[in-house]
Parts: sequence; C-alpha cells; structure tokens
Amino acid sequence: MLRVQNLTKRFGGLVAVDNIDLHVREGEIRGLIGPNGSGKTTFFNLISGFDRATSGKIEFMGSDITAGSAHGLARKGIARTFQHIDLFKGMTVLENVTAAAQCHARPRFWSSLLGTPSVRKEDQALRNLAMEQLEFVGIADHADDLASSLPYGLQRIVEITRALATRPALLLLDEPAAGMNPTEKQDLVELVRRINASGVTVIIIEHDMRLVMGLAETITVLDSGSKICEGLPAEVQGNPRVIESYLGSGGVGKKQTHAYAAEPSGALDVSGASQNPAAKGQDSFILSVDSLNSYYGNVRVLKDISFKMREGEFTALIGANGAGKTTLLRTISGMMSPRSGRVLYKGEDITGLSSDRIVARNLIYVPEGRGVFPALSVQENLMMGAFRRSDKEAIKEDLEYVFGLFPRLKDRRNQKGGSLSGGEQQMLAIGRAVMSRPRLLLLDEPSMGLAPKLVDEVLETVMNLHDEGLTILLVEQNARAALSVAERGFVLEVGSLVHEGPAAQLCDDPAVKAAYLGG
Amino acid sequence: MIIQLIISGLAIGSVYSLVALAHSLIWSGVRAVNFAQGEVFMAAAFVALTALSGAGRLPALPFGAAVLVGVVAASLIGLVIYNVAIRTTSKKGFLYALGACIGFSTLLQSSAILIWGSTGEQFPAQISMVPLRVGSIFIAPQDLFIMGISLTAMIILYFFLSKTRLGTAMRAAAQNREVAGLMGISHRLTDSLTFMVASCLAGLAGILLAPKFFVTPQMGSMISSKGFTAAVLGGFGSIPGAVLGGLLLGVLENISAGLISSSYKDAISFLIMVLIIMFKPEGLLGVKGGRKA
Amino acid sequence: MKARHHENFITHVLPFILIGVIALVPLLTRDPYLMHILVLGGIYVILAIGMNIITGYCGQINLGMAGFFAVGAYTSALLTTRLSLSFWLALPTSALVAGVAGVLVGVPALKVRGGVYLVLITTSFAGIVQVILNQWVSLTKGPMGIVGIPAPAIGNVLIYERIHWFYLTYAIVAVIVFLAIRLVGSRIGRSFVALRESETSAQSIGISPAFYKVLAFVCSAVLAGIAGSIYAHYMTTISPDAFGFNLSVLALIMIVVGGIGSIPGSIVGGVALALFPEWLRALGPYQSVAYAAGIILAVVFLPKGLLMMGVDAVQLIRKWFLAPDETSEKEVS
Amino acid sequence: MATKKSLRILILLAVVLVIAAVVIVSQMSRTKSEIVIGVVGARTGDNAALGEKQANGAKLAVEEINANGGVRGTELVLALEDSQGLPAQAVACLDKLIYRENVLAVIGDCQSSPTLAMLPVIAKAEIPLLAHGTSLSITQQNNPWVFRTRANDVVKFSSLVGFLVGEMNYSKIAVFHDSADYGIGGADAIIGGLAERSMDVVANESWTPGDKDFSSQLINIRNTKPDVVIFIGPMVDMGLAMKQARQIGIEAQFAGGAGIESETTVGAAAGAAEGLIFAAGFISSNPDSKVQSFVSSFEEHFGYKPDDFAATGYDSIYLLAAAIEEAGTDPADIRDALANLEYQGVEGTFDFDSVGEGLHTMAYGKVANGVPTYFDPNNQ
Repeated sequence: MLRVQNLTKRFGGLVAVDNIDLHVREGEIRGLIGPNGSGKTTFFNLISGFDRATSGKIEFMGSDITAGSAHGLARKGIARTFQHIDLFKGMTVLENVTAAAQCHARPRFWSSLLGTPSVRKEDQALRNLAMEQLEFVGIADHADDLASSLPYGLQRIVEITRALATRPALLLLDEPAAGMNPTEKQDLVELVRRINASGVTVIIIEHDMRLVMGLAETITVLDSGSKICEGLPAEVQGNPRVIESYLGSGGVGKKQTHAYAAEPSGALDVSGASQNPAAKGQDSFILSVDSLNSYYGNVRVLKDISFKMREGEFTALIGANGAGKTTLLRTISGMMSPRSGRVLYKGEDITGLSSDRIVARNLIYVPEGRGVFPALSVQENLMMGAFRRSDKEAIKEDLEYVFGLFPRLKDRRNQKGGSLSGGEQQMLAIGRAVMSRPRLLLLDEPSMGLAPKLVDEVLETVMNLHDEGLTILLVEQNARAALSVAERGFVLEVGSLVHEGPAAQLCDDPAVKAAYLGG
Repeated sequence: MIIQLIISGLAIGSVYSLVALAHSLIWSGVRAVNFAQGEVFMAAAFVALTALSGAGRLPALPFGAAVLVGVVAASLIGLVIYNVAIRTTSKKGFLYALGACIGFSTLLQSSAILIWGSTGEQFPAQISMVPLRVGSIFIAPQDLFIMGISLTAMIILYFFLSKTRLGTAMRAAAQNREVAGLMGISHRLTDSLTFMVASCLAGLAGILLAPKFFVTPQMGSMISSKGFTAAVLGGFGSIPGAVLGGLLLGVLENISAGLISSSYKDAISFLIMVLIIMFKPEGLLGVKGGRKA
Repeated sequence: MKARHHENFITHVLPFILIGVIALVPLLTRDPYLMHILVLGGIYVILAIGMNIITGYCGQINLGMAGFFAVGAYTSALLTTRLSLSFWLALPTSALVAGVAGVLVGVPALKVRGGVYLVLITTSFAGIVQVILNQWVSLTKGPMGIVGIPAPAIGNVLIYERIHWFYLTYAIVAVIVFLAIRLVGSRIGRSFVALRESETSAQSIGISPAFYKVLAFVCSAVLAGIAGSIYAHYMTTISPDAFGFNLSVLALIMIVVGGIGSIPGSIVGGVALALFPEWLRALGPYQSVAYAAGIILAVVFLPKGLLMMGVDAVQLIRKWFLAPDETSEKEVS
Repeated sequence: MATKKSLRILILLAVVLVIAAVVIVSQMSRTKSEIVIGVVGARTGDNAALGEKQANGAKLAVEEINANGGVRGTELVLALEDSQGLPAQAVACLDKLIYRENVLAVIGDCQSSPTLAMLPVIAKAEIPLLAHGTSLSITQQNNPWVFRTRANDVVKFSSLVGFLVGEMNYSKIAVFHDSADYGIGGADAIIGGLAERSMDVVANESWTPGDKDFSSQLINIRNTKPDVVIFIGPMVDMGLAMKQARQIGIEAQFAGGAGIESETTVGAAAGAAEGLIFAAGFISSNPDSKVQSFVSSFEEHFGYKPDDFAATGYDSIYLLAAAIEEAGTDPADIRDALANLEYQGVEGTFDFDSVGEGLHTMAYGKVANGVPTYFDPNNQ
C-alpha cells in the first residue's frame, strides 16, 4: 500500500534521508528502528507531508503523494503521532478526538453559525464517532478531562486515538512507548494489535526494542539516513551492522594498558534508597547521587538513581536512546531540577542550584551536541569557558594548554565556532570546559555524529585529561568506545541503573547488548 | 538633488539605525520586543534636557554630562521594563509582553506630560545652525554631528560586544542561553544588561535628535515604528543589519518622498515592511532559516 | 461530568446573563453620559469578540483591528452619505467590505511565522489604511472626515436618542454573541483552537491552516467592520484620527483584560475598557497615568483575565460560605 | 444543584458590579448654585499641548472674573475634561459635563474632528458651545448653538494671502502643510485666495503630522525658488520644517497662520523663524493694554507666553461671562445674548454672524529677535 522509492531529503549539506526504498504491505505492522539521528522521524515527516522530499517518490494506495500537503494526506488516510506529544492542551480529550473526527466533514460555515438541525445532527454524529474511538481504545472515562491534565502514558494514548479518529488506512506511530511504564507498554502493544486487526496498517518507530520486536513482523533499520537492514526481528537482532550501529564500532583500545583497579564502588543500588552513604566515608566521593527522580512534565525519566564517584575516577554511563542519560547529567549540572533525591558534590548538597552556581564549584558539563557558540570565534568560545575566572595570567596559560591539547584549534583560533567540523567543535567544547578548570567533568555523547577516526581522537584526549587527574563521567550511546576508555561502567535502561562493573567486563556482557537491542 | 536627498536621508537614517540596533539587540539576546522603545527615547531626551538646564537645586550640567545622565536614565528605565513587563510575562506568552509594554509606553508618555508638561521644550543646539555649502549641496553641521555620534556609538557598541568579557557573554547568551548558563553566565544578568545597553542606544538616539527635533512627550511613537521597519529591513536580530536597515530606510524614504510624493512617505515605509516580511523575512543581512520571530 | 456543566454554563449562559444585566441598566438610570459609555462599550464588545476570534481562538496576533474598523466605518458612511443607502443595507455591506480586507491581510499573514512579524504586518495594514484615509481626499474627504452620517431608522422611528442607540447596539451585540458562541463551539471553532494549540498536530488530522487562518481573519474583520459601521452612524461624524494605532492596542488590551479565548471575557473586557477610563476621570491629570498603571497590573497579575478571576472568586466564596459538604464536589476538573 | 447556586451567585455578583459601576459613574453630580463652564480639550495624546494652553487661558479668565466678584455675584467654576483629541472621548467628556456637572456652556475642543463629533450632542442638550476648531465645516452644520471664537482657516489664510500679495507684493508662493484637516483646509484657502487673483502656488507639499524630517519635501520646494513659503501644521512640526528649510538653503520669506508665532514653534525653529510673517487674531506684542495685561498675567501664572490657543480659551470665558451677565442662566438666553454681543477681546473684535463665526479680521505680525511683534509694513 505504501511504496517509497529512492527517497532522499537534504537539509543544507546534511543528508537526513538517503535514497531509501521501502514497501509496506496492507495490514502489516512495520517496525522502524535505528540509533539517534538516523533519519526515522524525517522519514515519517516525508511520508506524512510535513517535509518535502528532495528527490524520490512516495506512492500511497496507488497514487503519487510525494508533493501532498500534510492536511491533505491526513484526509487521504495517513495519520500519525509525534515523537514529543503534541496534543491540543487546552481542549478536553473528547474535543481533541472530535477535532480529528471532523477530518472528512465539510466546514459548513453558515449552517454552523446558525446551528441548523442538519449540522447539529452531523456534529452529534462526529461526537459519537469520537466517543466510539475513545471506547475502542478504552479511555472513554477521560472524555471530559483536559488533555493536559492526564498522565503522560494516557496522553500518548489520546494522541493515538486522535490519529485513529481520522479513520486512517496507514498509521504512523513515532515512539509511542517513550516514557511509558511496563504495564502501559503492555496495554500499548495490545492496542496496536487491535488497531491493526481492525484493518489499519501501522508503521512504528520505537526505541524499546523488546516492544517493537514483539510487535512488528518486519523491521527496517536506518542508520545515518540509509536503510542498512530489513527483515524479521530475529534476523535484525543478529545482524552485525545493526549491532555496530547501536553499540559502536570498537574503541580506542589503549585502555588495557592502564592498570587501574576497576573495582565496583559498591554504591550502585538498583533497588532505590542507598542505605549507608556514610559507611565508606562520604568525603572520599567527589560526587554522590542519592535516589534521584527527574521528570519531564509528567514523564518520570529518572527512577531512583543512586551512584557514587571517587575523585580521579573515569566512569562511563552507557545506555540506549531514551534511557535517561542526558537527563541525569542535566539534573546533576543544575539545568533541570529533580523531583526528589539529592546530589552531593564533595559532600555539599548542590541539588537544585542554578547551573551558573554549580559551574562556580568547578563541576563542568559539556552538553550533548557540543553547544558551541556558532557566531563566536574559537578563542572567544574558549574564553567564555573562563567567564567566571578573573586570574588573567592563569587564563592565558590555560588557553595555551588547551591549544596544546588541540593544536587544530590553535590554527583556527579566529574562525567562527559554527564553521568548524563536528570533530573540531567537540574538541572546542571540551577545551572550553577545560578553561573552566573543572574538578569533575561531565561529558555528554562526545562521539555523536563523528566519524570513527575522530571518535578515537576525541576519546584519546579525554583519556589524557583523565591521566592528568581529572574526574570524568562520560555518557555514551557508543557503548564499546566508551567502555574501552573508561575504568568503570554503569548501564542505564529506561531510567534505572541496571548494571555496574569494570568497563572491560561490561564490554562483553550480553546483558549490555540486551539493554540496547532487547531480547 | 539626489545627492542632497541621500545625505539628509543618511542623517535621519543613522538615528533609525540606533533605534533599530536597540530592537535587534533585545531580540537576539532576550527573544523579546520592547514596544515601549520610543518612550525610552523620549524620556532620555527630557532627562538630558533637564540636566542640561538644571532643575530646582540641581546645577546645570555641561552637555557631555547631561548626555550621560540621560543615557543612564534610559538604561534604568530599560531595566525596569525588562523586570516588570518582560520577565514576568515571559512564560505567559508574547501577547502579555506586548500588552505590558504598551502599558509602559502609555505610562511613560503620560508621566512625561505630568512632569514636563505637554507643550514641549527646545533642546539648545550644540552645533552651529549655518549650513555648509558644497557645490549645490547644503549640509547641516547638526546632521554631520548626529551621523558622527551615531557612528561613534556603533563603534563603541561593536567593541563592547566583541572585545569585552561581558559583551562576549551577551553574544554567547544570545546564541545559546542554556550553554551560556553552563559557562556560569546567568540569564538575568545578560538579559538585564541587554535591555540596558539597548535602552542606552535608544536614549542616545533621543538625545541626539533632541536639538534637531523638539522635545515633546509624543516624540517617541514615530521613531519606534521606523526603528522596527529598519530592523526588519536589515534582518531582525542582526546587528550589522540594523545599521544598514536604518540608513537604507532613511535614504529610501527620502528619495521616494522627494521623487514620488511626500504624502505617501509613511505608506512607503509600511509597504517596505510588508514586502520584506513577505518575501525576504530574514531581511538583508539576517541568517536565512535562522530563529523564528 | 460537572466540569462540563460548569464549562457549558460559562460559555453558553454567562454571556447572555452579562448582556441581560447590562440591558437592565436603563431601569436604574437613563443618564445619557452612562448610555454613551455603554454604547461605546457595546461597540468595543463587538471589536473584542472579533479580536478574540483571530487572536484568542486562532492564536494569530492581530494589531490591525483599527484598520478593519475604519474600513467598516468609512464604507458605511460613504454608502449612506453618497448613495443614500439605508443603514440596514450599509451595515452588511461594510461587514462584507471589511471581510474582503480580512482576506487581503489574512493571505499575506499566512506566509509569516511568529508573533512579532504578525504584529508588524497587521500594524502595517492599519497604517496603510490610515494613509489612504488621509490622502485619498476625493473619496474620504481626507483628514476633514465625513460629517452628517444619517441616523438609522426602524420603520419611521429614527434611532437618535442615546437610549435607542443603547438598545440597538446591545441587540446587535446579543445577535453577534449568539453567532460567535455557535461559531467557536462548532467544528470551525474547534479547528481554530486546534491551530492555536498546535499547528502541526492540526495538520496531522486534516485541518488546513491556510483555510482556517484566513477564515479567522475574515471573521474578525467582519466583526470589526460591523463595529465600525455602528460607530460611524452613532457618532455621525468620522475622521481618520479616530482609527489610529491606539484603537488596535485597545482591542488587544480588551481581550487580555477580559480573558483570552473567551466570549464572555470579551463582553467583560469591552465594557470594562469603556468604563475604566471614565472612572479615572475623577483623578484629573493623573487619569492616564493611573490608566496605564492599571493596564500593566492587569496584564501582569491577571493572567486569566477579569472574568475568570471573577469566576474563581465566586468559587472561593462558595467554598467559604456554603455548606462544607458541597465543597467536596469541587475536586472534579 | 451546585451549578445553580454558583449561577445565582454569579448573577448576584454581576448585578452588584454593574450597580457599582453605575453608581461610580453617576457620582459627583454637581448641585451647588455655581455657574459651571465646561472645557473639553486634549490633555494627553498627540495634541496635549493645545489643550493645556486653551485650559490655562480659561483658568486665568475665571480667576480674574471671580476676583472681580464673579458673574451676577456668583463664582464661575471650570470643569475640565480630557478628550485625548479623539471624537468618541470628546463626546464622553461633553456628556459628563452636561449630565454630571450641569454646565451652562462648554468651550472646546481645540481640534476640528472632536468638535464635529460634539455638535449633535450640543444640539440635543441645547447649551452653547464655543468652538475652537478652525475647520470651516464646524459652523456649517446648521447648529444654532455653535459659536466659533477663533478665526477659521479660510479667514486666516485668505487674509494672509491678501496681505502677502497685496501689501508685500510677493508673487511666487509655496505652501508646505500637514496632511491633517488644518493643513489641507489652510492650503485650500491659500489656493482659493490666489485663484481670486488668477495666481497659483509654485509648490504644494505636505507632511504627516508628527514627522520630524522634511528634507525631501523641502528640496522640492527649494527647486521652485519661491519668494514666500507658507507653513501650516502642528506647532512643533512647523518650527522643525522652518529650521530644516534654512538648513538646506531656502532663503525665501516664511509665513504662516496663527500658531506659527508661538514660543513652541519659534523655539523649535531655533532662529529660522526670524523675520517670519504671520496672520493672527491674537498677537502677544499687540500694544493694546488689554492684550498686554493678559500676556503679563498669563506669563506670571504659567511661565510662558500665551498664544492663539491660550487667547481663545481666555476670550471664550469672557464672552460667556458677558453673555451670562446680560442674559442670566438660561442657555437659550445665553445663546441669544452671544449672538448679539459685540465684544473686544484679546483676539480682536467678536461679532458673531448668523452661522456663529466670531472673528472676521486678522492682524499681521512679524517675528523679530525671536518675539512676535506687531507688523507695520510702512514702518520697515
């Protein structure tokens, strides 16, 4: 029913979707997976008319829809949900769904204005249709609640109901299970099966591999905009290219020469509350996180996270997309406040301090996506790292030190930050952090979007920094690379810490693979 | 004649530039619009005039000091507007910020009427009135003075933004507020600073134009909308764009009024605005596909 | 289910109660001064409803209401003075002409993203209307304005007295409120709100942003045109200076103060903005300072508007004074 | 059940609020046996300056009259209202004055469009209005209650043209006016006056009120090499226009109607107004003793020299006082008394004709050393 041929989408120089062919049969449930930034959502946007393809062709039920508008395609029978819930917040659930149910109704301006009996009847029919959908999905009880007042999981369901109310032939679900708890996920699987059984073809993007592998008959894997694999769930799981695209390709490989005793700190406590933080002598920990819970709106992203780090440690925090890695770092660095729990830094409670005050304590966070100031020169970027310092001489020395670490930056010191390549930007971001004289450095996905060679180069520098005594908490999706440089590793899965151990051991642990690819 | 039109267009245009700079600075830094900018412009002119002529027990100050007093007053007003009208409404939406700013513009105007009366006052000219004659072209020394000071102010602004730590921090916050926070740059600091610097520019523009115009409580309303058009023309949020937009608007207005009809001078300014927004919303020097307004 | 009743009451019943209460004022006093303010208030209400449809419901900021208002006023004035048309024909015609102006603004506004640019483009429209009114002297008599706009008649009775204007205005207001409630409660209103809440989601369920945005512009322009037409005939004389930027700003303040996205809020906002400055007249020279301060306070401290603040206050009073068993019901919603 | 209760409370609250509103608006009704005269004028907004001067003139007159024992032994009281220069607001002011303050007569507004909006209300309330707007149409509405206490645009500018062409022998006349009613009406009067002499203006340029930069229009005017440039518009604008005209090298004689000689305009012109010729009913340097005593006490009270608007406010009150003194407090009697009154004011001799125009002749003045002086062409 859906035939996509040679579909390509470019944003400037970036190829988000690269020459994809895809055929979806009527009545199928198709899974679409791939690591972050692989072009899944862009692909959805192209099919549903929210983006215009650069080249290629999309055929839906025999007609060419490549140039269709989003609302036009909705009327033709393509419905979708969004990665970030996008309900009409000020409306009730019923209104949300009714708005969708009127998809095929004419506006009937004059009749509506006068409230003629025929339009009233028609409106009632629309409302009934919406109500039927709510009943089908099983949330009719919430019909009169404000959409924004519902718990997160239900909001996801409302969004699916809203899409269903347009009576689609093809339903595109973009990460419907994100932020759901296990029971909700189970219900979701049931729901998607029932929707499919009622004759709707479904394409589903999902990071929860267990869920999508259990649901879809065929799975298509995207990486960097290209289709790298397509087949049954089991085939996909075993495909080396898929594993590589998820877990990363290798690593620096020098790690083994270091003779650190990577013993567990014993601080990891999956069950929640940490019983005896004082037992090991709190002072020796530079960072201790105590049953931290963070939310995005109604979504609980971090679930009772507790761990500790000693001064001078190099710890890697790995986990699949959406596991809550970035949220954890943002919570520690003060960019968001936790709902409950404590963050102790050198024994001091820094929970809820604003980020600029945490920076003043030399706890430095290098954000995901690097956060280079694009219109500032390289040197200005670096100087911003030293914004809170006033020791001019030392700043100068540090600047030279950073240039020593990254000679490339020195050559480009007057170039704009935005004109650097991805790898250089990452170096700049790390260099900028070094300018703040960090005691504890939080690094968020330094390998993202970099070529393998550059990943090695960046990680090598990070290792050097560690060798000079810096405490580092590295967050990586590229588990193999991260574990190859770190001493110790934590595995985060859907908001909880599930494994802990010496990096070398984790590297070969099948449980780690499971955390990424399910199974 | 065209040359004469261009020269006088550049003089008024350099003042448009200062106001446009104020608009663009605030937009790029704080993602807000100060719809009371014109009244900041007016208030600075009145304060400077009062300082210049002395009031009550306060002695009359020399011109330079009076300018300083006026500019400082403008920056304080900017600070109040930011903290009362912008920061409190930032989460409620643009509509509320708009309403609060408009309230401020009325408040400042009617306060000025209460304090200084509505008849307006003459700002003593600092520069000779006798026009210079170059060939068939007349140049008012005052216009040269305005252009000179505007240019100086822009150069100072450039150095402040590019060479000082605070200025660089302001630019950094304009590009990425979150990451700037991670560098230890507090939003409230840079936002307040941005409003103060922008208000300084608007205030300076007011004081510069005061001897050319007449200082009245209503003098700000026209200049603010012209400043907007100039900022949009150059690219809303772009600093060099604001300068170019202001000069270009001044010249365009003057030429079209001189060659077509002066009656439609304002309509032309509006038309430029509509055409730019529709066909080149990023303006002449703005970044295409940049942040949305 | 109670939440729904409550909602229904506020959207469907309360507006008519408000109008009804205002319509009873002549029982207390027929004072022409108060009648004048209330007639202006009625005209403001129509303007506020128009503003609310485009800005409150559809989420498109429009600071060009003065332009539509002027188009309506001038159309009506010209038709009745030049062509001797009856008010009853001029009124719908001016609504129509203003609606066409709404298309002229709405279509370019589609290309514009974001509040600031919408503000600029709509103010530019009102500014261009101002220039035309001033410069096209042969049609509009320029800045002199049009005088001697005739009073409307019902049968043989001329609507001339303030009290007659009062009833006429509020009758029209009642009809408009009735239609506006229908409109915002219909599938069209639902589409407007959907667009306001999320344009992407609205598109994903088949709502065409272009169609509905232009429609919202037209609806608001039509209402402003009707208000302008009434204004012209009521004042009997119009000139461009009555349709300045301040009028557009007033329309914005009316909905912010009354309640954004609320028809009863528009009624409260319109009437309040007519009465409020008159109350402040007692302050003499401090009138407009107090007015401005009041606006700032209202915008900053009354996020939901006067009306909803009133409703909240009523609920608070109920909670305090009524039998405690009833308060337990309030946790719904 | 609960809904019904809250409905009742809501209705109650609404009723209470509306009654409160009515009461607040209805309060302060004046009942004392004073003679109250209303003043409508812009005190805020773009034309606030005009309203302030007009009100100050009226205040001074009231003070003087009351110091001399009032009218018929009763004190005069002024009730001032701010119209913001907007028609609908002017009507609200007028309503408040008539129905709240029980005024006997009203003076104002200084601008024409609010005045025009007030006319139907005046006709209905049947009290005299001493209008200050100068648009011709104000006295052409068949409204017997309207009396104009300023020279209208036609009188002002056609006599100015007569003076410039007839007495001063200028022939190339350019007109530079604002695009509001004052400027357009004035320009029409000038063109009409020249047409009577089979002449035409050499340049006719306009600006939008409130403009600050006039260079492009002035360059057009300069290119026609006029003998005289007549400026018509808001006071500040005219001053700036004259200054900029000199700055781009226009050396012609400047001229204008009443208002152009005001301290505001001359100040804004910063020297460029020197030698300017103007036609006005009121000239502050008029050696007439009445004018001089008005000027000195006005300056003493308010710190600046009175101009046309102040004078018209002042004269209006004296006119009303004279009429009330003669006819008593019945509005119709006051009207009849006004119509028959012949009165020498600071603006000249008032003699109302059948449509209510009070002033028919102008005096001419010249700005010398920054001060408006009486102009005597034979004595140059």
